[in-house]
Amino acid sequence: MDVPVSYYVVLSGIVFSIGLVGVLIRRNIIIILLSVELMLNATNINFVAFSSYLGNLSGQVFVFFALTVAAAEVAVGLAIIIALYRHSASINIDDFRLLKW
Amino acid sequence: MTLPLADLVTILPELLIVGMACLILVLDPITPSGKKDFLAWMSLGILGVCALITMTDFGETVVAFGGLVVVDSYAAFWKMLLYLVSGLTILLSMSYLKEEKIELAEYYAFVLLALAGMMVMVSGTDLLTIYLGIELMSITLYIMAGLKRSEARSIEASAKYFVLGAFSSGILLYGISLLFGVTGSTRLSEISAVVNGPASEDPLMLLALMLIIVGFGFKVAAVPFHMWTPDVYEGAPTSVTAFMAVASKAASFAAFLRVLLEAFGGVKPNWNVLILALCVVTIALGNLVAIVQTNVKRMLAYSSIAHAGYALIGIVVAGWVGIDPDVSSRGISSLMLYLAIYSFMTLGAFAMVAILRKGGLEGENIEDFTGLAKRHKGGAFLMLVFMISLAGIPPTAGFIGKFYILMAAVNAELAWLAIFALIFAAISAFYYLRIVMVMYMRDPSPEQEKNTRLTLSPQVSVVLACAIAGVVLLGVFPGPLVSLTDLSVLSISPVR
Amino acid sequence: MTEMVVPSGGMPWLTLILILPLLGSVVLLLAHESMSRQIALTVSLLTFIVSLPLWFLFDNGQAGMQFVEKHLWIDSPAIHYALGVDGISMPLVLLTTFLTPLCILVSWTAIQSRLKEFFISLLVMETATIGVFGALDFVLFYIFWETMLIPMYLLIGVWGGPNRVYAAIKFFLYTLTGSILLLVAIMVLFFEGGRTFDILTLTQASYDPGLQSLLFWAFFAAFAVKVPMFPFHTWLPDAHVQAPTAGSVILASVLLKLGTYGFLRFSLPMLPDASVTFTPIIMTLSVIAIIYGAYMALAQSDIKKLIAYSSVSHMGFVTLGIFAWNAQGIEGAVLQMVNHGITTGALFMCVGIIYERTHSREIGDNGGLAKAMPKYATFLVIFALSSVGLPGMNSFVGEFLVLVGVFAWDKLTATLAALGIILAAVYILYLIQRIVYGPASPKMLPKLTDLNAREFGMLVPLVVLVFWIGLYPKPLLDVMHASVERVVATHSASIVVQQDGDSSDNVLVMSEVLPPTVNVFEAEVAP
Amino acid sequence: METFVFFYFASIIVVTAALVIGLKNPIYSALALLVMFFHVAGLFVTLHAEFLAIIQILVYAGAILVLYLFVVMLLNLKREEHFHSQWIVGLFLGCVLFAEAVLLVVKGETTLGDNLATPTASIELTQGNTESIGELLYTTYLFPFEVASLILLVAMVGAVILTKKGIMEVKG
Amino acid sequence: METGIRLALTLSQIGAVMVAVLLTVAALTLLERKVLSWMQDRMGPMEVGPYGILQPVADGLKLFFKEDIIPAGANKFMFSMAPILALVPALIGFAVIPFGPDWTVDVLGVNFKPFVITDINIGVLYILAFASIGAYGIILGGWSSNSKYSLLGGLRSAAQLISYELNVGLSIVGVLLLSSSLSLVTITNAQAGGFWNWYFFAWGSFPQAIACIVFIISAVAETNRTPFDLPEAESELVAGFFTEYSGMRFAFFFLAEYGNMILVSCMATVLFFGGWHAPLDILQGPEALHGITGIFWFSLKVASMLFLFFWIRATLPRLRYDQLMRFGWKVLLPIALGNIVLTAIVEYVVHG
Repeated sequence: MDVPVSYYVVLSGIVFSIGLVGVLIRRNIIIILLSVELMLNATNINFVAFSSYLGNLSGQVFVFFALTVAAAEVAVGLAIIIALYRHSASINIDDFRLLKW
Repeated sequence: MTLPLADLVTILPELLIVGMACLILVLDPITPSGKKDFLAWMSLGILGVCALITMTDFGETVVAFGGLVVVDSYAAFWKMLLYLVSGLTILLSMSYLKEEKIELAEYYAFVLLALAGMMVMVSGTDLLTIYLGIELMSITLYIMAGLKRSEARSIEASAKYFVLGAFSSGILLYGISLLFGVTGSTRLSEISAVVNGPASEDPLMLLALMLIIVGFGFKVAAVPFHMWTPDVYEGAPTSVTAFMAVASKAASFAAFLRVLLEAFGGVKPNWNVLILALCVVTIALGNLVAIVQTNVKRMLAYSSIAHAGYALIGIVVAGWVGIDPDVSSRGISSLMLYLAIYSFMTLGAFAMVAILRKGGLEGENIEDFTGLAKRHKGGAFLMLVFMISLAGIPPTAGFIGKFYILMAAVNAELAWLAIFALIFAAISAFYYLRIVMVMYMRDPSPEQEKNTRLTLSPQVSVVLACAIAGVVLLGVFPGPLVSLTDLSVLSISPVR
Repeated sequence: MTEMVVPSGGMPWLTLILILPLLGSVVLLLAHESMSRQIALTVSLLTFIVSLPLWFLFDNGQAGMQFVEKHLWIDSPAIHYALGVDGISMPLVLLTTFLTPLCILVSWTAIQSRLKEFFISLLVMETATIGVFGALDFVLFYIFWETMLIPMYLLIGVWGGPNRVYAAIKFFLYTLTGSILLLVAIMVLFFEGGRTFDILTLTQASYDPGLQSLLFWAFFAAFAVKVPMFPFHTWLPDAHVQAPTAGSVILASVLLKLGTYGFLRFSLPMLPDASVTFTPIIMTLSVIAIIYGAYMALAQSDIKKLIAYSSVSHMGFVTLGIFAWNAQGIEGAVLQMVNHGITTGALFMCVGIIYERTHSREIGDNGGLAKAMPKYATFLVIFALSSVGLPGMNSFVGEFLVLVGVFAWDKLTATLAALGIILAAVYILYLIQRIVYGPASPKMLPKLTDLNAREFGMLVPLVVLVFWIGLYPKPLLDVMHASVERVVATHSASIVVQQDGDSSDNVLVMSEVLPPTVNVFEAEVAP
Repeated sequence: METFVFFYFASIIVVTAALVIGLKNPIYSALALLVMFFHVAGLFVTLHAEFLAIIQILVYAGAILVLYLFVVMLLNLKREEHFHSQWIVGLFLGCVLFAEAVLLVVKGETTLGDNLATPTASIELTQGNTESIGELLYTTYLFPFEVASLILLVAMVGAVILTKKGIMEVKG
Repeated sequence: METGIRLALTLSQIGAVMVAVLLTVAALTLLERKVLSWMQDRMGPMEVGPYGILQPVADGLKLFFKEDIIPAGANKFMFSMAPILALVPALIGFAVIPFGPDWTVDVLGVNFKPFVITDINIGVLYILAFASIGAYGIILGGWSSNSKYSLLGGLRSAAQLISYELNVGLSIVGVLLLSSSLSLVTITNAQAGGFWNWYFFAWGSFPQAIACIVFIISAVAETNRTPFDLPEAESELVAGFFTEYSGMRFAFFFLAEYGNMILVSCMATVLFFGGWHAPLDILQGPEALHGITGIFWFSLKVASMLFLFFWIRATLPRLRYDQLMRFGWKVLLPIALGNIVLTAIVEYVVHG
């Protein structure tokens, strides 16, 4: 393994930052959720890289669970979005006026 | 491969609760629609059984599943609290759901599943279990927040809760991943060993710590990670709001404290100032913004933010360096006490908001409370007591909570923090009293006068009775609860 | 030095006094609304009767606490349900139990709405005040101290005048904010004074001077707001004006005493060094309060407001006496607390009576009462003169003692304070002139009916007290003497310490001019 | 060679990630994410995590993202014209965080990896990765596994309740 | 050098499989019509070549020369990407299918397995993963055409794929439990020795017949074949997601569908019917000939599967959309789950 683990950390850091920025600057809920997925993927990269370098499988197990959770989250999230859309025909978070953001 | 029977016995309460949740889901379709209450009663029964089982957990420490979960007094304390809160929530919901026309039996299953998540959180000793517990709880709550599907507000609340919840989970998870890289484990004890030793100055570890704090900051709604709270509390069905405000907060605090102390107990200087800053900002902002609210649920949301700030004092004390271990554990026990008391009063306040809904009023604007004392003396009086208690004025339990947590602060030589907290407690009295003011000092409009009917179902009466009993009795005889918190305090890893 | 305490013997008198009003409010809660007045009156009278043994069984020779009851309430940290009274607090407890029935009587017809809640508030209020006076555990003290706020808030806010909400909130926030530092101070004391909340133990512990100063100001914040001392008095006129009569009476007669009681019970004995150091400041503020209060009273056209400002002035005397810190000053102060409770309470009742008839508190609206209501006018004049401090009446004794004490401390201060008495004469007599002897306004005249039996009956005991204390104060002074001595003793000790430390700029040496044990009153005034 | 492969995957991952948040059309964003998922999976393969690589594709690309696309199309979303007004804050925060992450690692003060087992144990990783993970899941991690199943249960029931038409009317 | 040889060998192997698959597809287009017509008692294509044998060539030429139309308002990039996204996953799955015995040949110092392109230890997951990617082609094709029929077709297809993919995955789990491996090679080898060892019969443990039926039904749905061909239902959606496609792009979708059909047939063969193993050892021939007999038996089984597909198409009417969903979730899913539970229990009892 001639790629130092720190490369992976930097990579995941970049992806995580991009995801974070995405959550903050986008207004479309779908894109915000995609950005969250970016963040989760950054996490996964971290876990797998560390797991591989430390020779410790529990990191990979963690990723497995994170994936499961991500799937569940998406299912619920999209259900919410659909329900929301039925009410307001918009998924732009700035359009939610009933509650102050 | 054999089933780890001993381990399964350890998590018997969790199993029972999950089993009950599944049973509800199965029984729901074959239960006639008028008989859904039966399912709620069954859930309550299970909670009672679990409480009996958990009661035996006090005083012993059983590690199960290879150190992924532990059943100790600390966990037992929180579990008892959570059973109570969940039970009261179920009782409160039984008539509220009918009123709101969202009478779904799944609701009770959700309460139980969220409870299971919280139980996993409080007894998890591995970041993996804690994370999964958080997610189980959060996902359930996202759904519950949106259960009043016919109302756009509820769905919006759900969406906001979801977006920020997922975001915060992502941050938390990233922190965990970095920590895993530094320490090679997600087990709290193993993390602690590395963090105390070779990695105590590791910048990556600090980054991970920061991210974990931010992640939990969202869950306990500490400023500046609170922005979801008011919207979600306002939009969600009131019974769900009560559940969220009380149970999820308690569980998050429990897990937060355990992570900080058991994993990062050796590097207290690295996080106590951060928590202190959070605590100060949370108390200040929560109370100040609450003043301008016109919606009771929003106001209570900000009040709950502020209360999270007070509770954070407990963590600050627990993490303060240069004090006796004894003093640190005072911080923990006072936090536990505070949250237990907070549960009663907040639940009571939300229960009142929920039953006001019944008079045909929305019951959410402060104006809707106008002249309540004339329309419904008992209700007004209960609300009065809850408000006084939230403001921390004796002889209610709210005072006892504040007293102990501030005692801990003073004991840790953080008297200035106690003064600060009290100043804001005085400010908070202003908005709590406003509710008292409109209830007692304004006359109801003729229209409101007509709506004197506050049909209290027996179940809600029980909830209110429990809440008021908690608020008053704990205010007058806090002794047993205090001893219980002292007994179930988390054993702290040695301070370096 | 171990504290001498006298246990309560067979009967837990203090607990009984404390619990009766509470039980009464529970009964009220369950009873029918129309019976509220009778129940409340019965309960309060019963409480008064039960409190009488305090007076008769009191051992005047004892300086320490009597009727002490102590039970562990919370184990960690140890908080006790500890009650007890000494010569300072016993008269105040009696004052409270005495005035509560009168308050109920005065509200008999004045309060028409939500009777139940009104009387419950009043009775809870009584419990809380007695608790404050009787508590021997600091936490217990604080709990009663704060508990009081709620019923008072409701009394003002629900049954008060047009601007009641504003007044109620102002009252509440002022006093609550004041108490914040008190709570922290209590906690600090716990850790510094040997991990106990026991007031007697804490009193005997000695604290670092720097800490003492901090604690002193913390106490000051709480007590000065309650008294109220000069810059913190602004809530008082509002609260008094807006409160219903019974509220005003309780407020003036009992609530204000809590602040001065706090100074006397905590600031002086616990923090003697700091108290000595900051005495000049307190003295200055007191004198300002006396003169300013009187001056403001002069300018008022609202009778209640006038009396409210006079309260500020009178309470200035009390703080003055306390911080003069010699037997005369403190005895005068305690006596003056009782006097002010009686006199001002009575004046507020009088205002309430006239307000019930004319629905106006304006001086201009209430002229010529002497002709229309002769009995009423008589009472009013008696109380007014008592307030002025006419010899032979109660206030004279108190004010005189205070002045003697202050004179021993500083002549100029005493002179300025005496000026306050003159001003009091001016505004009170001016008031009397306008409302008793002036021409009656024709439109009010038909409403002016003289006192009925109930009103007559409730004013008589007050008159009796006015003259009794005015003419024969010895029993009362005897009761408080031993306890006062003890407070003074801590002072002398502190002076010695301070002089040992540095005697350079200590103005307090003068207090030794008069040996603290001389009872000036007996020597010069007693008939 | 491995470095080259890493940089290939890394650069594509970064570019596509940036595209996800930069593109205005949600569908393009989703597709960029799809490409990213594949490259992340590729990265996993180079790290001897074949099982996770394939799970990544199966779950993320095959299920999650399809659902996203499904919803995007179902709702027939229009492109978004403006970013959120707090974009400066967001961008700033992101840059700071990113700089922090890079600095931390590049400065090399971190004890990453030297704390624990030397990579000898990676033998366990290279062979029978799937079996080992399965073994772990059903023994050591049995408890979390069950919790995860509950999460899925909740998500399933919840999604149905939130979206199924007529559910309230029937029961209410 | 070694890498070069390996690369060359693998590439040629891939080429061979591709050609085989494409030829099969070509044959299938004809065979399907022939089988259908035979079942409907008619002739089928007869004009081009003897017995219409050159019909596929003619069709291919027609498609190749047809005008490539991109509808106005369509998203051009997506529109052209979609067919490729559909086709690639269909073909990529063949990489892990063992067409013959698990031999290792030494070619110029490089170990080489002639009958399987790559034997990765998660072959089953690999196929599932890429099968699920196929949905993108359809869903994007439907969306990018800017036509409501296409969009609806695409959405239906996506929903259908996701739903039935679950059943495919779950039906396989029983086999995985029996073989305790995810590698298709290992799974095949575990079924050697006679047809009773095939997992369809699974002598000595729990037979996977039910699982196999679930698998086949789900596979039919996965490939959008009748009676589950709603995404492209001509009468309802005017050919669904590829309404707007023509020419080569249409051909790609077409190829993808048939490629998928072959792939699932291969999978069924490998998972439930012993792969390249003959029903009886005698029929397998001597060891050295296993390569040839293996391919023979494999092809025979795949062909039977494909025939089954045609048969079903000829026999059953199309389901309604809600019936389709209900069938997937409420019938197949519980059956598949039950199968897993039973298999696990039996396996636990039998083998501890």
